[in-house]
Amino acid sequence: MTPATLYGLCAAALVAIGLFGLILHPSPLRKVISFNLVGSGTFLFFGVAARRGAVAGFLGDPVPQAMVITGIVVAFAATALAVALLLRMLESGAPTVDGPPEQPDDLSP
Amino acid sequence: MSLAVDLVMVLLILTAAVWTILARDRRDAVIAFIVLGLLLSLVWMRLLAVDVALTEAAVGGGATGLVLLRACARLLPVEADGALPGLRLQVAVGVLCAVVGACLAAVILSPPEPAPSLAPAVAAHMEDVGLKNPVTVVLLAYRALDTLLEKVVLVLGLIGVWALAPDLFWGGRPASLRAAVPSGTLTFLARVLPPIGVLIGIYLVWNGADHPGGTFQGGTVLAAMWLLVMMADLGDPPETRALRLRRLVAVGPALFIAVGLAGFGMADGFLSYPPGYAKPIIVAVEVALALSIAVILGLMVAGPAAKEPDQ
Amino acid sequence: MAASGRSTTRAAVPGTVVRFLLFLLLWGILIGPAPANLVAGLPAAALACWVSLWLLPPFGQTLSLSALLAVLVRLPGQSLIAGLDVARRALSPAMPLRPGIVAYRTDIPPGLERDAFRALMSLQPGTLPVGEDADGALLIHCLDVDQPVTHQLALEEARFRRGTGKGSHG
Amino acid sequence: MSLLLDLFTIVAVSGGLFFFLAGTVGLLRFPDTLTRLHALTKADNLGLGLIVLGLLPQCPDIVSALKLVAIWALVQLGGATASQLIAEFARRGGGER
Repeated sequence: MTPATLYGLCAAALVAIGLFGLILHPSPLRKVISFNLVGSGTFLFFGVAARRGAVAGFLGDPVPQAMVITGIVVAFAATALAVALLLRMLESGAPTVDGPPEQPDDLSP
Repeated sequence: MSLAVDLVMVLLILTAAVWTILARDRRDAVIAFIVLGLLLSLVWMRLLAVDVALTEAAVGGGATGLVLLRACARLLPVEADGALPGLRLQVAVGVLCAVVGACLAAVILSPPEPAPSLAPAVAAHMEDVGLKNPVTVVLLAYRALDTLLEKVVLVLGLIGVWALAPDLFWGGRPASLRAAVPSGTLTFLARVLPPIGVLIGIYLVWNGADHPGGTFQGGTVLAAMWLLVMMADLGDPPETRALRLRRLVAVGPALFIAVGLAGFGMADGFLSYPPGYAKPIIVAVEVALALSIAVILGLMVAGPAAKEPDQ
Repeated sequence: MAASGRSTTRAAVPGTVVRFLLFLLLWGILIGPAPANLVAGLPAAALACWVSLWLLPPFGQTLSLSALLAVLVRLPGQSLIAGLDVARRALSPAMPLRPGIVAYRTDIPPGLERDAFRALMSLQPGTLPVGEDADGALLIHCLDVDQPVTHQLALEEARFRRGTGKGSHG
Repeated sequence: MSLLLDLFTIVAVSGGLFFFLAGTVGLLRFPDTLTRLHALTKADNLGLGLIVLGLLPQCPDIVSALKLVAIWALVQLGGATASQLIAEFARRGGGER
């Protein structure tokens, strides 16, 4: 077995673990974290494909590598948006298992 | 022997992942996720993808972890938020997820032969552009449209975050990032480190043309320095309505689009570079993009406006 | 921390140049000596210098470079002693630990100078600053409170203050 | 000469690994957060220092050697401040949950 194959199996396990948390966790924040796990597993898949595509003197196929870089940044943007949405939802009193947020000290003018 | 190292890495990663899901306390889950991000960046080194390793460490573990930790601090401590529903449901979902995982594993174990690769196409492109880092060539020349759209996604994401501010606060400052209790140690770090970080951020951008590094990695380092200064209370988050700030957000994508449109007149079409001038144009676009990424990432961590704008 | 305004500006000009050159040196270390890289290196060092001047305005006191260097040169040796000390305690079956917090009264005024001293102390053998009490004394966590910690710290403080120019300055 | 340098590298890097091991043992054995912080910062700082020292003769040129030293210095700064931040947090009872 090559290291790339081993990490491919690890990627499959990461996706499965993340999916488990995404479906079962009642708390929205934990769902966001689980979703990021699924994302990490998917990126690792691309990494394995890139490593296998090492031809023409390259250490890896640069196209999937560039896509993963793009993907990591987009995943960050999605996470930041989701967290902001979640905090706003709790501030406006939506009932969730996370309970109401603490009022930030500097909210009042 | 070398496979043993990989095996240990995989076991550590899976432990961190399981802990992320099973931890009772949400802060423990976030910390496990940050650890996972750092381990994954080591894996990217093992897969010889240094550019991705840098991005994973800076954005995947670092910036994402910071956003999640801030969210934890803003939520009331709840004892058992890791409580999963009943055992029967857990088993059912567990089986479902195991099946999905097994299918993916089967794909990994029966790969297509020969392995598909676009590397030769990129190699052909590299000579036209004159850059030595293939990943940068893909990001800014071979598949530049993807990168441009991703910048647009970043700007839209920031607008989305800002749009979540209550109407009263629109255009005001985000909630302060300062630590709950002021710490001389943090202030010391925030006074000494940022100049060095700025230099390293610029180095990553400049070096990215020919070596691992680039706009994302450098921009994230710059954003981290800005956030450190704000956390140590040496500077407030800026008003989100400030025109200068909004120009910084837009300068990278705008220059990228302008260069792309100029390609119609001066080269073969959208986002193609005139022969001979590709490298200086790409470096200019990269500098502008790094600046915009730094500002966007910092503002995304800071969150929507939480104060009324000054009169 | 800053003395009178006039002496600050007079000391600031060479200080700024020194900082700029240090950042340029760091740039050279990062990217190598190729002159083509100076195109980015000069503005980068200038920007870093500007950030540094903003966050860390020049102090109105003269630093004694030789004395500061003496403090820095001692760091690797102290790192060795500190590491050996921890390794001995961690690996010995009896695990000889007498942990506790010692209050240490320092003459270094609060601010950057004290923070720098605290950072330095955290690299010393057996000591870890954990905060300050209400009177402004430093709280130091020690692995072994039987060691003459306070005496040791007083020696370090004297060395440190020679570097920051307070020894002669008053 | 090069054999001597290689030997130096092997000895120094092995020493560095030993201190990383000792720091980890301390992390697992020491009784509370503050003592564990001692184990981590002191032993790992020395471990990294020895590894950097051992790798210096293997550098192809002076610039890469200086780069290694710069990395060591940055980690010292990071370790010195991060350990204090965690210590302050732990002393305020943040560690007990």
